Amino acid sequence: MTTSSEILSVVASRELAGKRTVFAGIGLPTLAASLAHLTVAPDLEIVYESGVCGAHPSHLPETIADAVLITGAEAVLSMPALFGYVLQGGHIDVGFLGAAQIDRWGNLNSSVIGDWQSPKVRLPGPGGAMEVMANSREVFVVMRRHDPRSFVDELDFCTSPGPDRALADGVTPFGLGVTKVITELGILARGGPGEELRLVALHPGATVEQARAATGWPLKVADDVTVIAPPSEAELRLLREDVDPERVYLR
Amino acid sequence: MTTSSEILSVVASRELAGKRTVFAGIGLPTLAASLAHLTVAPDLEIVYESGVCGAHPSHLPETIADAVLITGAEAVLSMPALFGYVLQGGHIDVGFLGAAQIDRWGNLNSSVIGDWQSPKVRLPGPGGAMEVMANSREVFVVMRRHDPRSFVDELDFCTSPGPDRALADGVTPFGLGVTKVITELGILARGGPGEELRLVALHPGATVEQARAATGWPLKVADDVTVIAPPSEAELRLLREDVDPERVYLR
Amino acid sequence: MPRPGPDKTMSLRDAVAAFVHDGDTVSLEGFTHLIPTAAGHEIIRQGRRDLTVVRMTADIVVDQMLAGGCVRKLVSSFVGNSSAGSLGELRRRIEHADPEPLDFEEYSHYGMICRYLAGAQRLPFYPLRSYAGSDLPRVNANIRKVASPYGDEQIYVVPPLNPDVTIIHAQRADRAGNTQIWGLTGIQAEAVYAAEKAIVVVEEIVADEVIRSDPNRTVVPAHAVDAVVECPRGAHPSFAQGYYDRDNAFYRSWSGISRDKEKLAAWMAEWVHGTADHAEYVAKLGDEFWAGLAVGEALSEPVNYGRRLQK
Amino acid sequence: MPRPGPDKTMSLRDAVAAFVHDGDTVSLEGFTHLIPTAAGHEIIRQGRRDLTVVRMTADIVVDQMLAGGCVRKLVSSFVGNSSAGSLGELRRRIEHADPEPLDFEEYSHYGMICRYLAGAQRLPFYPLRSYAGSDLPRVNANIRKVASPYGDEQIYVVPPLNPDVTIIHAQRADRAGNTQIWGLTGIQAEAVYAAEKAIVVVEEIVADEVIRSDPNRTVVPAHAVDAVVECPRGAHPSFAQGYYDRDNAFYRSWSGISRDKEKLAAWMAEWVHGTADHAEYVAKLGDEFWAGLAVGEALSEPVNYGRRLQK
Repeated sequence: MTTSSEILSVVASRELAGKRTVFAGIGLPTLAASLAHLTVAPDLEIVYESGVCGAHPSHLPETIADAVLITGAEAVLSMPALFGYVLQGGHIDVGFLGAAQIDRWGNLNSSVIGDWQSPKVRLPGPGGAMEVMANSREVFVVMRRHDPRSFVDELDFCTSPGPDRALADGVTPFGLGVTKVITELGILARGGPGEELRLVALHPGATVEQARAATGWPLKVADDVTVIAPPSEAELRLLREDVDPERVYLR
Repeated sequence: MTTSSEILSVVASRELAGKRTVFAGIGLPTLAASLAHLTVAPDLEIVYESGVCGAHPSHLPETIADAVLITGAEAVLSMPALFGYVLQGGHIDVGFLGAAQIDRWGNLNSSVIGDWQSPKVRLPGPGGAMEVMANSREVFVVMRRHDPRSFVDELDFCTSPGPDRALADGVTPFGLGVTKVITELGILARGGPGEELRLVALHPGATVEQARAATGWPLKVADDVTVIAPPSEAELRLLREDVDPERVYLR
Repeated sequence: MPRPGPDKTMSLRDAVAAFVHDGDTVSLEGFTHLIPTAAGHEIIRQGRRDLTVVRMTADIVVDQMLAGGCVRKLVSSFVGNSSAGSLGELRRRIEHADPEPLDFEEYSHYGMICRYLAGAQRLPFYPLRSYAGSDLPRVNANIRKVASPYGDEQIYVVPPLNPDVTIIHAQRADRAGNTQIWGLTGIQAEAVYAAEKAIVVVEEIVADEVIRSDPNRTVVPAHAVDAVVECPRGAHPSFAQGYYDRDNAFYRSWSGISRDKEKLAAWMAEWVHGTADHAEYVAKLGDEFWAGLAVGEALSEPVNYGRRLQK
Repeated sequence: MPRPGPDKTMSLRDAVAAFVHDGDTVSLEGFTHLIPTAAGHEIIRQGRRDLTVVRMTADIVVDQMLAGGCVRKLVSSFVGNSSAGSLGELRRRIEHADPEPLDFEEYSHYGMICRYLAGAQRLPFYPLRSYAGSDLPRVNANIRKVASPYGDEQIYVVPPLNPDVTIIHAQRADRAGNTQIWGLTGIQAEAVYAAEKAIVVVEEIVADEVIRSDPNRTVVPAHAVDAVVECPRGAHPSFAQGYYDRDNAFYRSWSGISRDKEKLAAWMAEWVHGTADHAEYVAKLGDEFWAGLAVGEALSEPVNYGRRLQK
């Protein structure tokens, strides 16, 4: 029995083929990047928001700053160097982000549900997500839940804007913004500024109608929606035995 | 027989009474600061342009980056930290500078003799002198030679401007600029912006007329020009036995 | 030549009493690693009021300072209990003005970093490639735009941050304040240089020779430090690389504690107001507890700084 | 989890051939310490032309590259032979256009630092509190002013510097390019991050485990490095902390050598063109010479990075 975490990790890992640097938080992004390192992207380096480059952890890390990421790492950078030179400097190929809400242009909200001044729910806020969005060549979003509360017609608040909003604000963006959104139903994708997210692939058994119903805007659909190949035995074995043998994140 | 280097070092050291941090190059400024540390400014810290703080050198350093300044130091900073946080951040009480030319407002030229585009003599240029001038609370200048070629009516080129020129350029300066100029004849001083350098003290035997003749502008003279007390036996003993026993700079 | 610097060692109680005043802007930094929790608790014990607390990742220690009634305003780029859940008191303050409103100034991480960089470098502003198209500048008037003089490009800027006092936790320092940190060094140096006054809380005060054997390890030089406080395990529940590990169980428990006002009050009464100082807090946790966070050895290989051989 | 990074080791000859092209902007940094002299000599041997050389302290290696006919333009904040005298070729070029003019762009040290900071951070400009009232902005149109959006303050700014290639010298690196420097670290990290390509020349390539025993010592991570070159004593006549001391006698002799065109040509013929590579240059100096620059031992005390004990 393959779990949803396993499927999301495997599908995300395949999208990292040929990439060199990935900015990843803990959880599914780390699993995806670690698996990609063993499969489609042997030279992949994971850069953590805490400043760790080239980690060789003895245990699966519980946070982006876990002590096991530091011991035996190749480099640990200060925050000004990590955010200024590595991230804003343009050294990140793929940034992984999550969010409470995403819209059709790949703009993200992680600040509030409701009005910012008197929110219904106060969320953690930007952290470094705004910088990951503005400065990575492209951004992958992993959203476990695919429903109209998360895939919204209009964000309650735009925390981390994609390149379309940057352009409208008079600033030429560096990267493409969100190019892939990997969900429990399939994959939404876009090429970059000016393009809406479109449904390009479905997990076996999922339908275009399900995806449309789960999305809060009129979802565009590619002419050739492909079916995502289920995780192979080799991928699952690596994920289960080498990447997360304790099943810390493979819930 | 007391040498001119000894006299200048001792006189400069006395001016450091009560100061906490000094930005000093190698040579007379180091001697003056080291002597002050043993006499009038026990808590004085010398910060070197190379990034060394709290040096405890085994030998008298030959450059501001000498290996003996690093081994056993309390801290070594990167250039952005040294120039950005320590110097521009406002942590330096006194900066020591030299120059090829100085004018009555304490503006300095260390770039060229003649025209910048086709100079008669190309000098080393600003280095960090401009930053020392702009960001120290006050600046002491030690000029061995007191003559009209160095003390000029008008600079050939202003490399490191004092606060008067900064104000005229629309920028409010942080420090006082040059407050003391210590020469072979005596001490010129000024309180800060708006004030010209005035002769305030003479070495024993030197005269106001000598100082006027050696200065390329009509030199103002204080009402009460004092006579500088010659180096005491205690000062000379410390300088010769503890600070520079090999007489590297006490030529 | 120079003699050892002045002795700046103080107790945490005296340092907080001397350098943290009602109404001050207090920066507490440490990104997951070396969070100055003991200092936060001492500020609560001394009953400071109306503070503006500045902290990139406002997490448990900020929720505790809010619960302690110390905070009028928060300046931050992330308000959450790491990935382990919510901050109950913070959410009550923001979502329900309960027991009173919280003035909140929100930035991104790099926005905060740039504010410290501007503060440390005495700059009127610092440019960064964030914020274009974000709703944040709409709710934070401090985030502005500047036109580049080298083309028609525009870029957002943030103003300097100059706290009245910055407090950091570190592994070790000498008595004069030369402070060494390894593992994640975060924004600590900039936060200290940006501040009027700085308190460094350390796991241990060491001999001058230890510091001076490795000057590149000194992240904060003595001239930027006003008080040095020895306070072992002062970063709990966060960790100190090479000294003790993170107390992940406590992080996970905090959502449950802070969600319930009475539980939270009871926790504060027992662990903060009910302990005279951090030593009592540490002792109350007990030896067995600390054994569970103990770490093994992974020593750095020494490097040679060299020694002049000639005369 | 991650495997060792890709092997980027090359000979100095191959690295210069691959990454330094005629007409390029080449940054060579190292502030008195770790000056990449061997790389400068190899550029001369390979006959590169029309380079824009960027170096904060343009000293002997720049004078040699000028004498080698490699340089069309110089960007610098200090043009002198340390405190030991003048650069003869540089002065002939600037004072007499002999044998040809030198395009010279002058900054202050912090102006250069800020140009690297802007380049590394992909900023359109970087503000600094220098230049107000100086004559430099009059002769360097790149130094401009910006108005602060937080008041009526004005501040000078400099534009980013993004060299085609940056070359630095360091004590050690692993084969992937994780580079460790101790003693003066200068502007090396920023100069590398600002560049399109980066060559790191090191005293020794070491095992991954050596680097990984002390990740805070890594000043330049592998992802910013394109070539790693092992070249012992490649910083002579400057020094490498803990490896060899500065050759002060050579610095003092340079004014005399470079003042006289024939003497300088003879020196270049013998020591640069007359040696096949830096190994030959080192051998030609001889064992006795190197013994005179040898340094003794002053080891850093190790720190504990810690190791998780639980499962």
